[in-house]
Amino acid sequence: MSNVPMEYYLILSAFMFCVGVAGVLIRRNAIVVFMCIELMLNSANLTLVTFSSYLGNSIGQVFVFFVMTVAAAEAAVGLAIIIAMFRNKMTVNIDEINIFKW
Amino acid sequence: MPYIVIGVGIVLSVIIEISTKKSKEILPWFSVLLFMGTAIYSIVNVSQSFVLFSGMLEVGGKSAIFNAIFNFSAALIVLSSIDYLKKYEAYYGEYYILIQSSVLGMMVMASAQDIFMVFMGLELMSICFYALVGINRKRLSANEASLKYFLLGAFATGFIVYGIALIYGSAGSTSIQNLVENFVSYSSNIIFVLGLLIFFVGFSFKIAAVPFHMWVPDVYEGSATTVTGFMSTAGKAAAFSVFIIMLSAVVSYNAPNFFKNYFAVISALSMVLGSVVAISQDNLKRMLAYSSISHAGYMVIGLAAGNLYSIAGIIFYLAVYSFINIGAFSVISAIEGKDESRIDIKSYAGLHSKSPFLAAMISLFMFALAGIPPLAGFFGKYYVFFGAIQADLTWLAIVGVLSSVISVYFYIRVVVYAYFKNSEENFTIQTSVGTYSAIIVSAALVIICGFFPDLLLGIITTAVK
Amino acid sequence: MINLIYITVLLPLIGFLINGLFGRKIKNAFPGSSGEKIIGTIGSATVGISFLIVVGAFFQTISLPVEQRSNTVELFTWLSVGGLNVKFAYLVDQLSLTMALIVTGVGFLIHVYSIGYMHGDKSFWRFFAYLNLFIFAMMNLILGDNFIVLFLGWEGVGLCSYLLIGFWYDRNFEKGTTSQAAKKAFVVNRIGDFGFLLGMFLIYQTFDSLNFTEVLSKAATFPVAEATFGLIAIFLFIGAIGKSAQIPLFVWLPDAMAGPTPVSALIHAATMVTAGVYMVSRTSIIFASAPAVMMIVAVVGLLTAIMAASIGLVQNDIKKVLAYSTVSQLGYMFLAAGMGAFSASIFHVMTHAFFKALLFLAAGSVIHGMHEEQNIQKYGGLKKYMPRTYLTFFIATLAIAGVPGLSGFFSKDEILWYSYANGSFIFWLIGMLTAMMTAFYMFRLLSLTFYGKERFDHHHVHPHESPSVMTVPLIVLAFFSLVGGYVGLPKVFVGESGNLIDSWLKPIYAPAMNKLALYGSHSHFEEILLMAASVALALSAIYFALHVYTKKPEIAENLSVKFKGLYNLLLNKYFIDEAYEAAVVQPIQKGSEKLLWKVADVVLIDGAVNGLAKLIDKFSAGIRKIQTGATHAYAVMMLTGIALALLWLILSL
Amino acid sequence: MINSEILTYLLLTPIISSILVLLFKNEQAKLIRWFGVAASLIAFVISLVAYTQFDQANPLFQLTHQVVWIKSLNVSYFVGVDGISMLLILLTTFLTPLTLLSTWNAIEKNLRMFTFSMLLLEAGMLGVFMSLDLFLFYIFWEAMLIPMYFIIGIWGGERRIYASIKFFIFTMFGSLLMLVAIIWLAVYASSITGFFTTNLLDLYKVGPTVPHQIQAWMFGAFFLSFAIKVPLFPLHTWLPDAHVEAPTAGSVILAGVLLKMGTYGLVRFCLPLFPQSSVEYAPIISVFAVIGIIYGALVSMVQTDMKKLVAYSSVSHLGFVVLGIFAMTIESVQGAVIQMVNHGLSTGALFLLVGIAYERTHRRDIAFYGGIAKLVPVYSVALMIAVLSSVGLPGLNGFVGEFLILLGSYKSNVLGSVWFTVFAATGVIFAAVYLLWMYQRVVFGKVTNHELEHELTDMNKREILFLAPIFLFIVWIGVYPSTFLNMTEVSVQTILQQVSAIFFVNALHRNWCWYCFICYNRN
Repeated sequence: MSNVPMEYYLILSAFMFCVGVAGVLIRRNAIVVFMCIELMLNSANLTLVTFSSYLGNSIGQVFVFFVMTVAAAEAAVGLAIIIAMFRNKMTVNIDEINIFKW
Repeated sequence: MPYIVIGVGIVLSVIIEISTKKSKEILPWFSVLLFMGTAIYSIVNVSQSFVLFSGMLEVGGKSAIFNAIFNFSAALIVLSSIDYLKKYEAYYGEYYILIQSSVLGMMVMASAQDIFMVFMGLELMSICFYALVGINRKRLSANEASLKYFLLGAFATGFIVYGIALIYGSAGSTSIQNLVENFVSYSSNIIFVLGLLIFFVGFSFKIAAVPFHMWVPDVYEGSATTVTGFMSTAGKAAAFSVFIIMLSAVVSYNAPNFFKNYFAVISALSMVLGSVVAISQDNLKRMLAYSSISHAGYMVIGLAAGNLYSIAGIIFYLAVYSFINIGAFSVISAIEGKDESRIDIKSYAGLHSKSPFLAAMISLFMFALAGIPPLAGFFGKYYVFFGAIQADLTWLAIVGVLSSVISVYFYIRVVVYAYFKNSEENFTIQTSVGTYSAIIVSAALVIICGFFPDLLLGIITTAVK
Repeated sequence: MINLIYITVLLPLIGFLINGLFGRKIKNAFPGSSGEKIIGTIGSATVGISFLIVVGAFFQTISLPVEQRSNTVELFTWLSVGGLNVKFAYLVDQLSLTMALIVTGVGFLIHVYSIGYMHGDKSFWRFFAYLNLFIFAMMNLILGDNFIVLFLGWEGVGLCSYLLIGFWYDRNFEKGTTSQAAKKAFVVNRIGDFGFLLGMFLIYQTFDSLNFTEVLSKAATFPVAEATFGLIAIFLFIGAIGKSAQIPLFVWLPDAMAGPTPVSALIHAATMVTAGVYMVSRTSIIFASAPAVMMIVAVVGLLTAIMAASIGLVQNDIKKVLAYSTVSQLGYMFLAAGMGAFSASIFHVMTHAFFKALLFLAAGSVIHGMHEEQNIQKYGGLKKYMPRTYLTFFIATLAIAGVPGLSGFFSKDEILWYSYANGSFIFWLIGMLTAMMTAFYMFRLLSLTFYGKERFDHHHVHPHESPSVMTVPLIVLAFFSLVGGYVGLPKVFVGESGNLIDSWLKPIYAPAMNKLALYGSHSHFEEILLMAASVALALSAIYFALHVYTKKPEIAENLSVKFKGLYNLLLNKYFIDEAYEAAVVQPIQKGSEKLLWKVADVVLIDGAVNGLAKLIDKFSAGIRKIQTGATHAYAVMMLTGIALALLWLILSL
Repeated sequence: MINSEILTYLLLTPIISSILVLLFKNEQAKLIRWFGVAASLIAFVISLVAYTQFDQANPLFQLTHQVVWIKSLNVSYFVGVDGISMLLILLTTFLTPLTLLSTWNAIEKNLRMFTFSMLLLEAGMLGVFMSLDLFLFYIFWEAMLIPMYFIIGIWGGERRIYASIKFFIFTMFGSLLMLVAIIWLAVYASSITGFFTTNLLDLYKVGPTVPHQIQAWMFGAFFLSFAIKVPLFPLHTWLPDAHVEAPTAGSVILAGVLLKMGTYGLVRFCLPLFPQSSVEYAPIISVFAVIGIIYGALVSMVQTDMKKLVAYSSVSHLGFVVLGIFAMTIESVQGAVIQMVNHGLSTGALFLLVGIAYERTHRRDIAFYGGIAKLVPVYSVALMIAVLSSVGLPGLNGFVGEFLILLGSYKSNVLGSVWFTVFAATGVIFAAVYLLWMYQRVVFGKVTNHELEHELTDMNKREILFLAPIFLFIVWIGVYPSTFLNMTEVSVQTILQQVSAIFFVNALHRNWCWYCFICYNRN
């Protein structure tokens, strides 16, 4: 791993992040959007691990665990919300969810 | 200490919820006691500052003030929730547990001395908020609000985490202490600045600053009124507490003034946009949402100015803004009918003949929000303007006063309806002990902080120094 | 008595307060005419006592050596700010005493007359209250020892004039109402006051005082530019023009005839309108220091005199004729003042007060006897119905026409002489022409009223003589019209000191005369020649008038048809009212309403204010649409914000 | 007696009694009315006591009372008076009981709240006049908007909502900019004295040292705020609306005292704090003042609504006051100060009288009336006196003020041209036109409208009672103004000295002379 320059990892994670962002912007299905957000988080995780490894301290890796935990909790709440939504409206297309505007 | 108390409180609440069917009657009062106790404890121990968890949390000082604000707001919100939730048909015991948890999250944020802790607190708070917003899962509006909030909030979280990653990578540490001490050397690193900016952007979302404000009107409108009140006060204060912690690094070391400009611009945008758009809102909750955007703008003036006065000013502003807004939302919740009716401004026509008390109170809060002296809202603005002028940001202060002229229009519009117009609908307003006591306490604080701002300010200034 | 002079001011005020506050109660408490008697007595007595005090002060002053004849009675400080120190103080000297005698004397007679004239009027008490208030203001005007007290009286008499013209506030007058006439009088006077005010400001700026004694002595000695004097004099003269109804501000006086006739006599003939002459005369030194302005004064006076006289030739309203005659006579007075003959102008003020007051009162008596009919074409042959009125009217007419031996002759002749001596032949000629016209229209008036056929409707009108409370004042005034002129006999006959009034007033004008020093050398022969010419011309005019209007009225008719244009021009007073209406009143009123109010205020200024509010409102309505409700849009917005922030960050590196 | 707590008592009286009013029930109308009148009378008595303790020969602020209020901002509760503020305080406490007395029949709805607002308003106005700390001043300045807003909005006429909002936002606009300037000054002061201060006495020393360019901005911010309140042309359009819609009591207080706060601010703050700028911009400001005089009069002339007419006349009259202040001669400023009182009395009386008629007929349009002299003689006389006082008839109060203002501005070196006075003096003519014309149309003529005959009744004893004191002062000031002029003379001199000290040093630091074409060359 040490012969791969750090920049490669960073660029990869930045790319992943951008893919996540793009997904959020483009996709209509709430679950897919949420998955894209998870992708963003994971790209951040990758960055953290990279730095942790190159800096040689463990804080970053510890933090990744926390992030993953939090993401799991978030997923739980988020999916619950999406389910509640689906029950009431029978759709998870976020374009159709717009009673509040202006 | 207060963290343990709240933590134990949460556990106890869960036990109560599980063990008894009467939990709905017990929990609110238990929460009020819990919050009040913690708030008072924090205020009393303002001057005792020490560090916990090997440099992760700081107790006392600024964080004590913030803890007091969070807990006090929570206490008032709980008071006014008791009867409201019945009306809102979401009378669940977990409501209180969620509030308690979110307060714990805020307290962690405000006391954090490490970016990790900031993140942990933020997520604890946010997740509770997502749930709170959608607490009435049968209602479509609540669903929509919580979904929007959740998706966008998580989106913002993504940025925050990425920002943290970059900061960590460039600084090699997540200790805020370390950031503060070595800020100058770090700030030459582009990745560090980039990370910090992304991190700030994420929090700009949380404080509802333009252009990261878009979720605010919808979420504020769609969630339960008391939850809106809570989010707009304690939630905003928590996000600001992070800014203030980070800011002591950014400003006190003569950083490149990029962040100063960043804050100045979003503050100007927020003030103007919030005030302008609020003018054309008829839904009171939505109007207050825009007002909350513009108030975020005023507070960000203090961040842009970044001197001791303005930081004290922001904290003062946050405290009084919490009282005012909780009061205002409590009044709204008192007037609101079943199925989220009567939150339109037209329902306030002739309010003074239906309930002189509520009419007087809503007017008081509106004048306070508009910043008319000698109510507390004025002093908040005064402080941040003061800081801005001291920091040579006079133009920002001028933008601020101009937008408050605009904002006066929609605030006094409520008074116009409450007092000057005649009633069109007939409905009776049920009196509620909890809500009314929350209103009275808020009103009293608004007036007291207006006439004797030194009471609160004295504490804040000592804490900031 | 001099020290008690303030009582002469206070007494009418007290009378005003009593009648004004309690008049209605008095009237109600005493039924019938006894209430009127009490009110009338209070009103007249206050003025009568004042008159006696003035007489006392007059004799006391006369007994003093010439140098000590000017005394000041101070009451209290009125305005004291910075360098300005104005006291409520009265100046008792030859000039103010002369005026005070006229005002209180004639005023008293008119008060008495009014008891009869106003008999039965529902607002009898109000009338006397106003009259007393007028005397109070007038006394302040003439006795004030500084410009501000003078101005107090100046405006005060304007107010009383306003109140009295509009006394019968529910009556119509010509095309409008009495109250419109009243307002016109006040406003036109105010235009004059505007000039007066500016004059005062300039005086204060130049001399640092507004006190007569100080200002006038400084004016005589200070090295002040002639232009400054000229400006002051012009400003003051504008004030005088307004008050004394000269061109171009004379238009209010004919309309002022809407008031009760005693008012016309007192205010609009004898006293108030001469205030301008008094003021010019008081500030003679300032005028004398500005010769160009003196010439303006003279020309304005002369033009006014002839213009008003020409209008008077054809008017049919008895009071209108007298009104234009007043304007014309006032013109004479300014002519005199402009010629430097200040004492002659004051002399004419005095004689004019006698005969013109008499004319008005007598006319009032006629109107009274003819049931409020004022058109002279509907009179005729009244001589036998009202003999006393006729006789007194006749004497006054002789006096004003300049028949030798009567008061008017002496004063008018003195003025004409000075207009020749200090001016030029043209001045004299025009003055003479005016005098001829005066004689003509006065005798036209006399003939149409008292001689010839009875043209009134016998069924409805029963002419009768007025009660003695009215005729006695007429007789007294007739006496003074007869003999009043003998205080000012021509110097050519009686020598330098024989002209009593001139030598009495001389010390007042001494500084002015020193500056002027323009007595040319004219022989006595010239003076007598001109005098004879004027007498001859006047007499011929009288003859012509009598002939035409008693014997051959058709001549007048033919003339009016022949010179139709001229006749209409004169009848309609040169259309000056209409011109003012079209050139000044309408543009201001319409402009204010259509332009200033409805456009500038409502559309421009308020429109800008409300427009700004509307703009923000529109802006708000537009910008809120950004909030589409779509979660995507929110995310895009956020990302845009981030992108811009990053871009900015990169650019700023 | 330099230090005294009497002003604090004076301030507290209406505040405490306004709270006490809330203890009554709305049904106890009579009690509330009497309570309101009694409370404001007590305030009047206290202000008279303060007057007896006041030494008019002393140029310093007197009866001061200072208590530290907000330590961190170095703000203190600091009140005190000089002659000018003493006079205006007396005017305030004098007018308030009279206006309360005038509302006997006019206000039925929610009387408790009305009395509450009026008393609070009184407290606010008193606070403005006695504050010696800019921060405190600002608080009172803003705070009194709220009760006035309610008075217009609740008890006003048809368009009351529009008028009240316009009033509120318009006036707030100016004052918020002033707030920025106040803060700026406080911050600037710290760079000179080493500590933040909003203490007026300290700032009097600091203000003139503000650099020229910035001083202009500071001056502008203060001036704008005051000019809106005055209101100076062209910032006046809130006034007619507010006046027309406000209930009589509101109009009286608005015209009588509230507008004076603007002119008071000019004298108390603009002139001494920013002398260079004041001198420099005096001609421009005076141009607007003069335009206001003429414009207000002309527009007033063509109004059909009596209240609007009086409202526009205020624009004209207050133009005189502003002109007097910026002419900066002792005569003109003294005249301006006395004219503030005069305008309060005569316009107050006019509004009261219009209100009396309105109470009976519920009409304010001039055309509706006509010939009422016959029906209501006492009323007609009272209206006449008020009109004449407003017209500026010598012997009544209006003359004294206008005359001194014009006299002083004529010789003013600061203005540098007599044309200001010449044009301003035409206002004297127009005043006669619009007021007498109104009077003529309302009072004189035949009674054409027979509704009037049964609706209009003459003034009753209570109405005479509250008008008589005003007329007493109208005559008093007209005949013996020394009582009032002496009170303010020393204070005005002090302020002018502060200005002239600068004025002579800088000797007309003006880099423009746009009015040259009308320059009148003196000597």
